[in-house]
Amino acid sequence: MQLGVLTWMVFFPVLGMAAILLLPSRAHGPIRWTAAAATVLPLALSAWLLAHFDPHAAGFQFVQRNTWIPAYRIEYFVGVDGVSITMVVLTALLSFLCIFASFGIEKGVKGYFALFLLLETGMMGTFVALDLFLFYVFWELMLLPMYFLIGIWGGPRREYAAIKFFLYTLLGSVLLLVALLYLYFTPSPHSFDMTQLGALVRDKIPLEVQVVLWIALFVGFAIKIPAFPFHTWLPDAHVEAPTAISVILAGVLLKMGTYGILRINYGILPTATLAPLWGGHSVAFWLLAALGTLNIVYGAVCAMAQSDLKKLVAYSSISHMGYVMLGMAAFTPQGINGAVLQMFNHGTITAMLFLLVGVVYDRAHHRDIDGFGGLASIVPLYTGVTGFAFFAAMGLPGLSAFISEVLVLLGAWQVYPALTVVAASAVVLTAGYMLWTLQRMYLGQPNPKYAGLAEINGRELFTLAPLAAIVLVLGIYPTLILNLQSPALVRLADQVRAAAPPPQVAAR
Amino acid sequence: MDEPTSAAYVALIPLLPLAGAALLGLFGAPLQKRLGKGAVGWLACATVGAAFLLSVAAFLQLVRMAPEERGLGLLADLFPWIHVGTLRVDVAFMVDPLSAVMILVVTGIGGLIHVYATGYMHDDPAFWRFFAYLNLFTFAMLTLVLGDSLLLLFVGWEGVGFCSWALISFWHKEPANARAGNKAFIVNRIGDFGFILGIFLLFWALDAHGHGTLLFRELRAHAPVLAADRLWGVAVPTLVTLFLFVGATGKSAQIPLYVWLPDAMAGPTPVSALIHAATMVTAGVYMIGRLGFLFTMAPATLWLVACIGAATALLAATIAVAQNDIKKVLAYSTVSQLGYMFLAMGVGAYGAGVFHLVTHAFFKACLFLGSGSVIHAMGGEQDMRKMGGLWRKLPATGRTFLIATLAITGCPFLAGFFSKDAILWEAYSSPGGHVGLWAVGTLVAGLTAFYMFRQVFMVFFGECRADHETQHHIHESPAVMTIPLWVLAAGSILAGYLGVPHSLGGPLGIPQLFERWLEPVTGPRFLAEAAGAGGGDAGVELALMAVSVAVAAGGVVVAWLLYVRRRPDPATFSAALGGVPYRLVLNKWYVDEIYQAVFVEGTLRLAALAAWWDRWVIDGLVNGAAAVVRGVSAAAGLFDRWVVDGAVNVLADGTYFVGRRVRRIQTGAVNTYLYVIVLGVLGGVALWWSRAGAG
Amino acid sequence: MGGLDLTHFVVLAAILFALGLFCVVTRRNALGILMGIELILNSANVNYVAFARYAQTGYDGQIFAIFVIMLAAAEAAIGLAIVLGIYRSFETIDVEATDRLRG
Amino acid sequence: MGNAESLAYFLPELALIGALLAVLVVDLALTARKRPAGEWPGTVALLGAAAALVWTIGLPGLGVRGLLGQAGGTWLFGRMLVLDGFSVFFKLLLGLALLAVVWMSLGSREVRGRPNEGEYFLLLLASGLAMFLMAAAGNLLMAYLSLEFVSLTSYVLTGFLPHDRRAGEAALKYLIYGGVASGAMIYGMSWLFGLTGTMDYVGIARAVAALDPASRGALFVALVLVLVGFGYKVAAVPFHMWAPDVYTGAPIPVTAFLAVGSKAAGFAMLLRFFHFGVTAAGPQAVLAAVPFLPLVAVASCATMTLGNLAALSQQNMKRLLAYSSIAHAGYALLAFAVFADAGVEAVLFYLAVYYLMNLGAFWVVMLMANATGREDVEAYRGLAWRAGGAFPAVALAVFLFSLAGLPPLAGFVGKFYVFAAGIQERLYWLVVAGLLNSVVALYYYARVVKAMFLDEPAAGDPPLSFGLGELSPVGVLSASTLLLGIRFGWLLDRVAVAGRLFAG
Amino acid sequence: MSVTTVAFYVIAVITAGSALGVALGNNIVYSAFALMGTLLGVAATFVLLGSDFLGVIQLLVYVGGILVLTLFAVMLTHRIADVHVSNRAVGRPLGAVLAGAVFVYLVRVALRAHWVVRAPAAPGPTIYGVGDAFLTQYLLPFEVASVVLLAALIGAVVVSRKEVRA
Repeated sequence: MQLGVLTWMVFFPVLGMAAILLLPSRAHGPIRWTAAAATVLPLALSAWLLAHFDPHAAGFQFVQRNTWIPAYRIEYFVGVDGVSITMVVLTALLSFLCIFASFGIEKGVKGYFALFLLLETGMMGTFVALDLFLFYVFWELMLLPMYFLIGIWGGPRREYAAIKFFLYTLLGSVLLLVALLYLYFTPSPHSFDMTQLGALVRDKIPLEVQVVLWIALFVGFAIKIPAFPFHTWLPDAHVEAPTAISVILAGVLLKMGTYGILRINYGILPTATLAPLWGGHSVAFWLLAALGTLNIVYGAVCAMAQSDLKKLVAYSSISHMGYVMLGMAAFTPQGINGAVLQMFNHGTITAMLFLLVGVVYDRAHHRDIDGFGGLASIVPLYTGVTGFAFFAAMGLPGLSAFISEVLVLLGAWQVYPALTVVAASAVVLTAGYMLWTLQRMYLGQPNPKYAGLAEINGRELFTLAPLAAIVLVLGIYPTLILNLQSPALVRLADQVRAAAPPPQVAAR
Repeated sequence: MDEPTSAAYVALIPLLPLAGAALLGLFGAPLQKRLGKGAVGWLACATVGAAFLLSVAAFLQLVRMAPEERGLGLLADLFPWIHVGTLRVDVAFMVDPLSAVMILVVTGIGGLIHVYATGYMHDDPAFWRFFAYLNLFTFAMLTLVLGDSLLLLFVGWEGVGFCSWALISFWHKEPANARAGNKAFIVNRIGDFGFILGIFLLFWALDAHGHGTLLFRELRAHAPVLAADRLWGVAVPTLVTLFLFVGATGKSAQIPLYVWLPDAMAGPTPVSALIHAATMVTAGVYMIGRLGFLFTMAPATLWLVACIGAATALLAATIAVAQNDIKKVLAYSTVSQLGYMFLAMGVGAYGAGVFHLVTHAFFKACLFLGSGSVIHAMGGEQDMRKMGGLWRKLPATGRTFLIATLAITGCPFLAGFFSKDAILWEAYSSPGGHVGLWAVGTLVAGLTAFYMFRQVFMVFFGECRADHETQHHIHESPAVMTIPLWVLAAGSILAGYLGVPHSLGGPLGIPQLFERWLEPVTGPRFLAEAAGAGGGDAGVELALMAVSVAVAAGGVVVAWLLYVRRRPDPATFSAALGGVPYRLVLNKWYVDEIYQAVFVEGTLRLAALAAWWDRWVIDGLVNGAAAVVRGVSAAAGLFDRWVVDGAVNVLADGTYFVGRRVRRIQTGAVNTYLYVIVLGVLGGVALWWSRAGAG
Repeated sequence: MGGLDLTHFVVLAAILFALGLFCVVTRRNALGILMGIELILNSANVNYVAFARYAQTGYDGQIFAIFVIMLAAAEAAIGLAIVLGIYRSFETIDVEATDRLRG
Repeated sequence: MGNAESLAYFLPELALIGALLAVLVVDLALTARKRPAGEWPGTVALLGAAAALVWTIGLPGLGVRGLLGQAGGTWLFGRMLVLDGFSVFFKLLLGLALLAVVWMSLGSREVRGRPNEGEYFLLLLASGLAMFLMAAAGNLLMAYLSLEFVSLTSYVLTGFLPHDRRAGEAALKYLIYGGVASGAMIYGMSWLFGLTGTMDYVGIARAVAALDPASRGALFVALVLVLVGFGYKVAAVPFHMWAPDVYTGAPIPVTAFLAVGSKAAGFAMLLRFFHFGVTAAGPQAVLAAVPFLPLVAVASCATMTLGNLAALSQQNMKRLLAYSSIAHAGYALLAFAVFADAGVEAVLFYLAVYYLMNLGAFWVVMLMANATGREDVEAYRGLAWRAGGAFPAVALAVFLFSLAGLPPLAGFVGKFYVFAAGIQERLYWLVVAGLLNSVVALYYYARVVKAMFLDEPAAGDPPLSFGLGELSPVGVLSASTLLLGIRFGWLLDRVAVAGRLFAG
Repeated sequence: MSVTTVAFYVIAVITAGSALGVALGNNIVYSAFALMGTLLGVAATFVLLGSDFLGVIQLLVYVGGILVLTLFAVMLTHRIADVHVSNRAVGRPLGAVLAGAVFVYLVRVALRAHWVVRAPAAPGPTIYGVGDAFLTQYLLPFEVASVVLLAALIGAVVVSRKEVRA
């Protein structure tokens, strides 16, 4: 069988994992560098992918398709399109950087990097899988390494956090599985083919059932996003997870929820997406737009009250993921492009934020916002980078999040103006908690307790600089990514809109 | 549609300061260490200076162009920025008459302030950082005025906000400075919130007609189609302009979002001069001028703009009367003057508003830099009650300060006189105007004269009230600081002659250059009307002018009586009516306190509540009916455990609990086991019966 | 068989079955329970033989019954051995006492 | 096929009988000389089990034909046993289980060195033989005989540890429970016989299809009582009560054998009785008349739920796994309740997967019991971080996560097909119940994993050391669990063949 | 009412009555003897049903073997001097209700059902037929039974043998 580029990207980390397992457990250096090497290839291939990706081609590219279980028509079917390409790149990038962010790990080094590489395979696989069964396998595959990575290498309450994460996400997957099976059995012959299933099941499932399936899938994905009210695992998981894992969790894992909705809910059940749900509004309105708006505002308000820096960032993630939900609910080119761009941007920015939290935590061993003060005078370079990341998270123009947030809000306005007004108010709230945090931690009189705090070091800068560069470049020249994703996304949005149930109830 | 003239060099105007900012931001520290502060200062000033020269070049190119071409302006289209769906925005800079004026002000006055700052900030170790920010600000401000689309304008709009934050909290060790910076940014964000909603609405309203765009030149062409549109029962142009105006109130410190500006004086004085007087705060005025065609379609908004402008002017002027901090007075004065500008915009006199913007930039920058010079001389003292008698000790500062004060007071034939009277006249005579607006404006002119001269008298005349040590050190600032003062003072005198009103200049053959220059942008409507009506009303105009000059003079006299002659004693006024009006004014009408209590505290309370809610209720609910299970467990005598553990883990524990109950079936006694068999069989039979209806 | 029809035997078997059941659920003595089991087995045997007799199916009913008896014997042997073992360690064969394994 | 010809297809069972006798002889010979039995009985038993397996699979290279290649199906011994893909599949599974358990016993501290060691292996082989018969029984008499045979040997094996009060108690409870359950079963069988006039499954099927509607009630009672017996064997709620106690009291290899072999044999019998027996001639008619499937569905739900809930707070690993195996019976019952080919295949697949992971888990538990003498979860604290403990910890984690049904482990695929079968036949509520159960189940599996990985070992824990012979089977099982989670097509193919029961 | 009918009722009363004794007896020894009555009754029923060989087996194996074994066990597990050898029972009302429900239901269903009934043949000796069946059709079970008995034998030995340290 011919191994495609995507297969290499997905499974090369596993090879690295195997190599690590063969190394003696005390050989920390070789283990770390092997892990780094194992993530380099996917990164390099993702660059190659970017260069060779044709945004205007309809359908999937770099497809590899082999039969796996012929009896059940299960296939090893992978490919990328405009929806997933950025996510693949993001995964490769963050995995690579996080390996370096993990060099400080001293406990169970071998296990840590082995699991980390397994996690990368799971993430990468989820984004490229085009067979529902394969998708589900990868989806669940991420769960175990994550559980251990949080549970073993996490903070004081790591067990609680790990188990909470585990159970929540597993609960989500359960619903996912039921819906997937239902979809699988509907057409004859049965099919797991994500690219065909939409057409195959469209006329075979009554609309009400489609809506139920849609909601089941949605709940499964919403837990991952995490959408209100399924979000409470996130702050705990983040607070306890080691830095690199927080980065992966927020940077990549959360995206899987929204990616799943785009790929599966929209792709396979477009009719249900705009079917009326309640009060004359559609499913997408209630579950994506309204809930997304709630996420934005609620996450921001909750963030404001946090005293733990990491928790604050975690809540800000909840808030920022709300933009994605709102944007993708609008089905305007701007909205859906903004949503997917926001996925990417949030991935980079939040990764920076968590890395920065990790930097200070490594030195001070706590993250209490009020326990610092005046860091700007002690560690100006670190403060500068933090300020950059904070303002990026605030959506300062010129930085990438601005583009995506504006696109989301602009896209949403046409369809849901009132919600957009509410959502846009978060620009104030976000500025509020971010600046307040900056003020309390970094500005003011330096806290003598931390007068000797070490400045950010080269390795840490190495993990941050590429992200900062991306944030800046995409703020100025977002076309780089918009061009890649836009045709596929617009097609998807049009497809959903075209499939909307014809009668009385419009999308609004 | 005709295309604007392509002129790539225009892009250098903002990009040069950006390059300076980038260089200084990334390499400023080593640069300063290796080559000294001089190199840093030179680099910073050079970029702005070069930008100024390019601005002049662009201006001259515009001058040479035919008026209709001029309206389209010069365009440097760099690269596509956001092209999604019908939204197509490029990174493109455009110079038209309005932005030409603005860039001249920004780079010209900004350049002078840069020069001044090399002296003012000379002892600061973070010298490089200051200039990096200053250059970045210049870039952002230039982007704001040069951007060819509303979205790019917004980039500059937020960008200047960021720089403002960075510069206000520049001396970040002082918590108050950091708080002031945050206040500025957050209050601005409230405005921005409205602003971007305005952008969205405008875009989609046009898109509905097939003209979705945010480019100014296309907006101008297509805006008329919106005339009949309505959203939420409001005419779309009105709603759009209202949203945009919210943004303007934030950026330009109008009611109700003016509160950040006085606090922003926490920044270094050049910053106050550049950002919080001459340039950034006028962005709102610029924006309204830029979108004048749209505001014209929304008379309701214009009326609101005028009223807010007048009210702000009055409110700020009353507060300024009682302030003792030298910069606070100027800050409130700025707010007040900005109110004037909005008053002008509100009555449709875009030209007059922008004209006042320009003249105000000169004299207010001069005043701020002068106050900086004073503070510099006094060793950082800002309280005017500890000054006095500095006229002789600081000759250059004193003289330039007086000139600028006269200009702002509206002393005839100085810059402020022309611009302020243009506004007052428009407020009175414009179709959108009202005699009430004029009256308020005139009253404010009097108040302005009073508090400005109060300041002059308190700072420069009378006995020096500083302690001996300070007095000993008082000295005039170096030339690098005084030269910009003199230049600005000259501007405060001369700038007015760009826009001599028809009633005065017409007979003398002096043309109203300014409004004619802006005509391609703001449209000829008011000029034509004013000119048409002006023929008969020239007398009225002159009469009104005389009234306002008289009122201003009255203000000066009162200030002289109170603060030089000291009879009557100002304290008698302070104590009047039980001191209530004085305390109200002194404490800025308690607006800050009210905002703090209502909005800031409210938000924080809400945040705490939400966090509590999230922790205990959502988590609890999601984890499964907290209360119910807690109740059950209480019955089981496990209350302590539940209370201690909280409801966090309720589902797990609840399941666990049920699990333990289930385990009890496994009694260990075999009879029970056998019972279960029998019950199981009977249960099965019963089930069958119930299903088969015993058949 | 005169007026004696199949149901007579079926009812007799049911009586034995019910009593056996009663015995096993109420007895606390392990031997008592084993006796109850014997009742149940016997009731089944009565059924087999009766059904086979009335249905004329040859010897299979009887053969089944023989196997039941055989297995009952084997079970009794093992069961009684276990009971004796329990008695040795617990000093009683009351099944309520043998409840170390529970929950 | 007559008695004589059938012998050629009875070689695996004959091998077991031969080995059983050989163990007896060897043991007697050794004990007669007052010498400890040593490895001999176990080795002979191992060889016997291997031989049975070989004769089931066949060794083409050596000219041993085996049963695998047999196409279609046929009756053996005058309609007593059925030879078809289904029975061969189960013989294979049971043979492997027997082999593994004998191997396991060879390394068990509880078994080795006991004075009755020889008898132990004999009984183990006898039990294996009985299970082989269960898998093939095609007649009520054979069904009862083999089931009771399994029970009798199991009682003794459970009570094998003398002077262990737990063992005696477990054996007594097992005996009483088994006696009542099988009594109820034969009572039900007698009615079935009375209603159909035959003991042959095929004859029963025909007669049932032509049943007088008035007799439906009686048929229902008969089926329910038969289900008591089968349910007892597979430990389905409400006939599961014996299982936790017996699993806890028995030596670990026996527990494993009961959990894996006995359960599989019970399912073999259950499936054959219902699919091939009662409903073979027109299932729809029977199901419409006698709706026992809802009962099975309810029992399945109850079995999963109760097993998982009760397992949540268990501290003893054996007991935890006992409840877990009850829950797993519930999943398999779910597939049975589907009552279609897909369901049968899912059951077979699930049992094969279950064999791997459950046996593996018990194996690790035994190794730990050998090494530490403890069976409680506390003993596993920080296992992964103790010297020599990493491998067993990882292997146990693999087994437990597979039991929990997480991909890419075999348990996931097993559950997947079970639930898929459920969805296909529109048993949505049951599938949802099953899925929710797997979440609950994860909690207690994760608890053990947590203890092994996330907790720190106690300070005084001595290092562990296991031999290669002990670890290699665990390694093989865990590797197979993982591999089967990724490449399971071949097993699906086999299951698809085996799932088509011989209908002669 | 024919002789067989009368005989049946007599036998049935003895059988059921003894069974009641087994179920209700307060002394385990009495229960054991009552069980003998039931077993004998069942043997008689077999004979009545024309299965004379089976009746003999019942007598030999059950009464002669199992019952004696049971009595031995009773004796071994209780001090013989005890007059009241306990056969405690609890939860009788519930047990009675359940058993009664089962009985009522069984009878109700059984009476409604159509059992397979063909014209009865004259009863005759069955030893030959049974033996023949064992060696032809039921050869396998017969042989398996021998293994079962072997295993049971050994099992019983294993369980009851006292621990002997080898």
